[in-house]
Amino acid sequence: MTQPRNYGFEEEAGMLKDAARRFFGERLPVDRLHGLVATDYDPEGVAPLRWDPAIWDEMVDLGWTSLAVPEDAGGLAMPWVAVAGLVEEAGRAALPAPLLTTLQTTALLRHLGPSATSALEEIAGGVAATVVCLNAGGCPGPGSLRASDGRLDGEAWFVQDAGKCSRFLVLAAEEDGAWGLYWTSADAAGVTIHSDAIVDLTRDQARVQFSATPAERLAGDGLQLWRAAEPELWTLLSADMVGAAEWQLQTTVEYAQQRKQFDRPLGFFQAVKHQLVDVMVAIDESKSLVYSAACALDHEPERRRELALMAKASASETAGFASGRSVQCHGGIGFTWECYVQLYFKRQEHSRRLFGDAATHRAEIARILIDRDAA
Amino acid sequence: MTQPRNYGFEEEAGMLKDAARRFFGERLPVDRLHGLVATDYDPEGVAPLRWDPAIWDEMVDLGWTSLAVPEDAGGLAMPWVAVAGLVEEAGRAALPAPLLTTLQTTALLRHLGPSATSALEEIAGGVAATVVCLNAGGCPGPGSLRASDGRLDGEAWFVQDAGKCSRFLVLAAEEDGAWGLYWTSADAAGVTIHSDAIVDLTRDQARVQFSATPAERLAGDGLQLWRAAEPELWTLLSADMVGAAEWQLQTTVEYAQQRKQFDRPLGFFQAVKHQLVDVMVAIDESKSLVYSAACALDHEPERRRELALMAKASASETAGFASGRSVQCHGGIGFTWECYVQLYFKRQEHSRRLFGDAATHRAEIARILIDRDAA
Amino acid sequence: MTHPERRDSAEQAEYRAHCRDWLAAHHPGEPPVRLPTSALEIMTDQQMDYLRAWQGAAYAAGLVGCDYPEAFGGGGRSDCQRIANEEMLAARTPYFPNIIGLGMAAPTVLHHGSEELKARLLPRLFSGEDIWCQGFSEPGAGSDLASVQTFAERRGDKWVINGHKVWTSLAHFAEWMILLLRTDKGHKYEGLSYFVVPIAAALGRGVTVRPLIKMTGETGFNEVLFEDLEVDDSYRLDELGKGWQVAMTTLLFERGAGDLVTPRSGGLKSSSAHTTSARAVMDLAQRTARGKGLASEDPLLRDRMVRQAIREEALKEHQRRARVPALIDHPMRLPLQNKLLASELAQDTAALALDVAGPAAGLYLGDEHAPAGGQWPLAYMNSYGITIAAGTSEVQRNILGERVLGLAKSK
Amino acid sequence: MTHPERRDSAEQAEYRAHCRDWLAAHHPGEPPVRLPTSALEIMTDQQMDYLRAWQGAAYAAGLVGCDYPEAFGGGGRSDCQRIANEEMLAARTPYFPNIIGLGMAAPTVLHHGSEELKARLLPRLFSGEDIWCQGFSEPGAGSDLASVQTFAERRGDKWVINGHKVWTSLAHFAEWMILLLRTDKGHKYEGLSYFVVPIAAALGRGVTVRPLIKMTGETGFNEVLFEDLEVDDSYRLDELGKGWQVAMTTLLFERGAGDLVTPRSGGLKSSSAHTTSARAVMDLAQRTARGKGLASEDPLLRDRMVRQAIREEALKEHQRRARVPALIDHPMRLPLQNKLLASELAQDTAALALDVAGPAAGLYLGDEHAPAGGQWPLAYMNSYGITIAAGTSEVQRNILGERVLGLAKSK
Repeated sequence: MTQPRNYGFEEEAGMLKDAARRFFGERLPVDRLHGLVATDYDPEGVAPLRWDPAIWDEMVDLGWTSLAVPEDAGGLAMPWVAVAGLVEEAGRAALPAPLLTTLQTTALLRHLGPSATSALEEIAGGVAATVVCLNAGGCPGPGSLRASDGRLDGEAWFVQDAGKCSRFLVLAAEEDGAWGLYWTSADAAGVTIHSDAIVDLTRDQARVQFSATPAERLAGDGLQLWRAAEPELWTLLSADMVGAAEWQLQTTVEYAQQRKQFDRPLGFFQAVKHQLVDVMVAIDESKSLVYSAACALDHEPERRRELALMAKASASETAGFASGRSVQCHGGIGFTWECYVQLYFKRQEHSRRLFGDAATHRAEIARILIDRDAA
Repeated sequence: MTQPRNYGFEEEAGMLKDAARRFFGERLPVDRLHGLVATDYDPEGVAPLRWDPAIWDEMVDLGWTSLAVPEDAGGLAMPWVAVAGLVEEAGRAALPAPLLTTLQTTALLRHLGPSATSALEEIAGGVAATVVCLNAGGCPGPGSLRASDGRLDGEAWFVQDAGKCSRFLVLAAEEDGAWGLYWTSADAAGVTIHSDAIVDLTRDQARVQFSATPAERLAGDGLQLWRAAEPELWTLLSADMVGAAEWQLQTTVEYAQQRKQFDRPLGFFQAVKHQLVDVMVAIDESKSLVYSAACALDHEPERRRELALMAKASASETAGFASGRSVQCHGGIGFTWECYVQLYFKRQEHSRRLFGDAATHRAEIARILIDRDAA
Repeated sequence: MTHPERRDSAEQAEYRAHCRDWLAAHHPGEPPVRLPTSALEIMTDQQMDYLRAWQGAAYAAGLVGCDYPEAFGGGGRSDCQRIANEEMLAARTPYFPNIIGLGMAAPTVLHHGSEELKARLLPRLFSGEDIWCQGFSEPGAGSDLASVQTFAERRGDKWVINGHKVWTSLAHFAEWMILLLRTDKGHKYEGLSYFVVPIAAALGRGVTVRPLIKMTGETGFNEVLFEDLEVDDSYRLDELGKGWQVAMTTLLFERGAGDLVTPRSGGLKSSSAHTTSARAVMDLAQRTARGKGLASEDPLLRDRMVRQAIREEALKEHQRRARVPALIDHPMRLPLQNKLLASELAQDTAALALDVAGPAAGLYLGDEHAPAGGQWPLAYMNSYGITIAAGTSEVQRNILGERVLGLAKSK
Repeated sequence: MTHPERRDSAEQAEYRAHCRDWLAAHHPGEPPVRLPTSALEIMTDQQMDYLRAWQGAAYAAGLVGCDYPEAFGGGGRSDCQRIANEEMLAARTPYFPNIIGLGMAAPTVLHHGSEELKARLLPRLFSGEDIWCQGFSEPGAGSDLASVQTFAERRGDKWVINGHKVWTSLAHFAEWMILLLRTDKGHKYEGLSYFVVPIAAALGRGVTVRPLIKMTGETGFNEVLFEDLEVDDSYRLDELGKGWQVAMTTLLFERGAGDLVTPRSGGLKSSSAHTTSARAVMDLAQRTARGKGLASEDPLLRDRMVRQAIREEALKEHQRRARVPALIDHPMRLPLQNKLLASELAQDTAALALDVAGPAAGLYLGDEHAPAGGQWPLAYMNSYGITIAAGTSEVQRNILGERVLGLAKSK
């Protein structure tokens, strides 16, 4: 298959991205975000859930949960490049709401065929969902989570925005060594959500325990489906990191323009200027790869895994680099709680190690490019 | 055992180092070096041997080949820290003479006990020698070189300064799976020296072929002895790289002080200034490790391998980094044949991959520090 | 594989078909001599003759300068050079030798030259009959280009030029030079003017070209000395004192950030060509023993090779994204990164290849056992030419910080 | 293991024996509370009480300030503090809480204070009875320290101080502050003077201390506001208008480059202490699953851990080499690298630990499953305090480039 010259990023994708930037700019400017997630903090405690469900409801009203849902399940079936554009803006806003997890869940459900239609319809209708797939090592695969006779038992780790989502898509081992994907509710019987005390203030995360929890088995081989959906999960997460990194860059550039030392704006000094240029260069690398990967999801299945791995490996490095430089170039003020850069620093450090880190992903790219394993 | 507070770098070591710097400054200033090694060059040819044997003879007269030789073989038995100081100065001068190879050969011979006394006496008397130990992959170990009945057959690779040395210390496989070290002459029967066309202008290198060449078997297990002497080989080579890197730094700093662009000396610009500071920092890391390793050779056998690996891993990185920055910060002039930085650039690129590169050495350090393999 | 033809206009589709047909029938075949990595390093007449013939044939077939006006020897098309370039790359052609003419002189002459100059100079430039070189840098004017001291003194409608230019690639083959010089010593920027100068015709009579030897031991660029060279005022581009602005046009195109796509062929892979790419390093690693296995099995080298592949992929994708306005924040943000990224990528890729090659990395062009014939150490050393020439990496970062990010000027 | 006692003088050997004996009998034992990574982050009275008692005991035993003159509460020895420090480190003691007093205030007072001030201030500083803090940085004066605006107006033999200091670690425990301020608005450098100010006594009467919260969520430093605080002229150090020179003395000692060794205890390793070291990362890696094995088996992580171990070893060796004149080229070359190296090393080590920890790296102090109790993300964030405070890494590189390499000043 082929990739269109403009990534297939058409007018409606541009309108969506613009609308998202306006929406977040109005509803969640960074001072409001700081007030929302960074008040009454205890570094040794477990954070209470800090977000504004009303903003989420507005996003649902705008139809953003239905964007990636197929038409036959009541969705808009927008191309992934358009969805990536939206997620980039959500990352730029460091959005504390389950948009990314819901879109990722949608991506996984889309690999499941007709058995997922009713779950997708729920999402199109505005239900927030997240994937429940990782073991204590942060990988999909052998852990304590088991399914038997439509009941789930055991626990899963690192469940993103668990406290904000009402539906879980659960990867569980079955009795015959197979794996299944199960659709269940956060308030189903036997579900216990143990909130993690995480550094990131814009997300919540939990260990989720199941005890004879009823759940609907969806069609197909769970692990294989998970693997098939990884490129979408990685690409969307990377888009979030690219958007957040761009905020970090622009905010730090503004500071370097305004702050004077030695009677010069900070940006006069090449030590600062060149660091910021290097951040920009890193962001652009990741951004081009994100849209290339998203476009491959839409148009070039044979390279989707390779390109999504590249996007994620690049974005993970960019997220870490942009975060460090945003604090360093802000100097003392950047090290304070009141300065907004800390919010993005923590979100990026969280994102970059989710669903595999850069080195892990480069190792897999090596298998594709050097050993020529089928992607 | 213990390490002395001053590395055991006593007054006579300081006098030797000072004398060496003066000697090279007078007899081999860099313009003379350039005239010696960089005239009539054909990039597609094999270089003729370019050096000044008269300078080597003077070094022999100064007693430098006998420094590391034990007293019972007619040498001065100076500590390794003193020898490292001399080699650092030779590196700073990018010396095109077989001092390093002769000192390395001396180090290996010293592990051989009385059987090596006559070879060491030859070196103390001023004979230049080199080790002939590497296979086509650049490692000691299985290759085509074999010894049988006091005769050598086969070939060895990457023999340093082969054209300048009259004695070879050869590591050869023996018939029963054992390895032996053999002492022979460059002009012995059946020796053919195939000069390599190498980038470095301050060294020569060859593939050496033997055909029924008579050689003296020295006592001991060759591979084990080689391994025992590797710390000395690495440390001395690292001292050479540190000295060369210091020349690169100082020369580039002078250029950055003198050269003006935009009505400012180059060094005013942080992009240049901070690169040079980073080079200095890298050199100092390597230099402290070199003297620590040399001191361990003298005083702390249980850490000699670990510290020598650290010195070599660090110096290899420093050599590459200082070389790149020396050319880049010189700008266009640094890219020309007439500019002296090319001589050091090429020597450093050569040195840093000799006897194992930085990554290989870090992998071995990991086995010591993480797996706690005995060093 | 991606297929670039998707979304061609009708005119573009037809033109693409023409290119493809012509290339299928007229590929110049395997070169009779080893070619250097880039046209800037052409050293022998034999290399130049072969490459000039290729450029002439491609021009005659309409593949060179097709977006330029017909009046000046162009093809009068719009947004088609890109297509010719894509097809030539796909057909693995050799590169064009007149790289400075096509990439810098042609757009500068088009934007700033008189109608007469355009009509006279551009056709022979496109055909490769006239090779061009660039007279910008001087011993005292590198990063600080505006401090050039080469001086033209007015005598009637002539100018008398004295001065010293360096790093002039291809000067020994060049008929023409684009020349930045000073016509007023009182003003740094406003004192500069810009000429085109027929240097081949003046060799030995006011112009001396001397080869400079690179750190690699190769020649390839030159110094050019002007002693009382007389040049007609009609060879001036744009107004007197506007030399700096004209030079900015040249540099914009040099950085690949101009409004015309440079005619560019390439892609020839043969025993006589060398590519500095991640794929080439991977191939080397798969042929190189390391420890008990292959270098391609070493996890650290694999990680580094993939890093290079990622950077390459991103640089390629930048070309595409630069054309999607919704996905860029500043129009010059991607184009102005081109030179910095390409040059540092090449440098790091070559350095990695040397680490892959191990102790054999030091074997050079004349060594029968040198990996890849010694091309990797050559490529590594030459990479410093790229990170230094045409605005060092440090200058590129200043430009990006100032023009794109809006940070205060550092000088 | 290396044995530092080799080559002790007779006096030093005797003193070392004393330290060793005393420490064997008087180690303060396991702390009753979790201690932060450094004294600058002491948050509770309980922590402070425990640490102050330890410093007082060590002072009483002659282990603190032993190289200072006896007249000012010191031990009157020479080159012995180093030995006490070595022995305290070997005995794994907790650190001293009066870190700013010992490291910065004491040598500054010694070099620039009146005899009366020295006699009055130093003994209580050494014993820890008086904790000290540093009033240098302001909202508008960070890297450009000489632009401080806090102003002292003369009224007879008193000064009236108004201004705003920030990043003042330990201010909430401090009796005294070293204070850089302006006594003349007309001259940037010559308008500065330097005072010691009894801030605890003036709390609520001209001095307000407010905690600042760090990005980690912890407090630990403060802002201090002065409103018409009256201070006696006898609290001035050195002459009026010499504040910048006095501040340079303070900064020299802060960078570990002064002529007196700072009394320093440490080395305590317990469940309640956390070390940012390559060894600690290796230990973490050996406890952390990765793929089918352990993180400590991952070749890329191993390579990075060893890189950190190498940097650590070199930094340690710098202390030794700095004392061998034949092996250094410039007397300040190693001392002035200290702060830059230590801070960037700590940052990179903590970052590496997070990569070793993988997705669990995001679990923080309050999480029961957090690797090392969440100390690694804490250490990583706090590392930016170190690369920013007391001269950012960028400023450190300027200092090294200008003072050691002799390059032109960048500002």
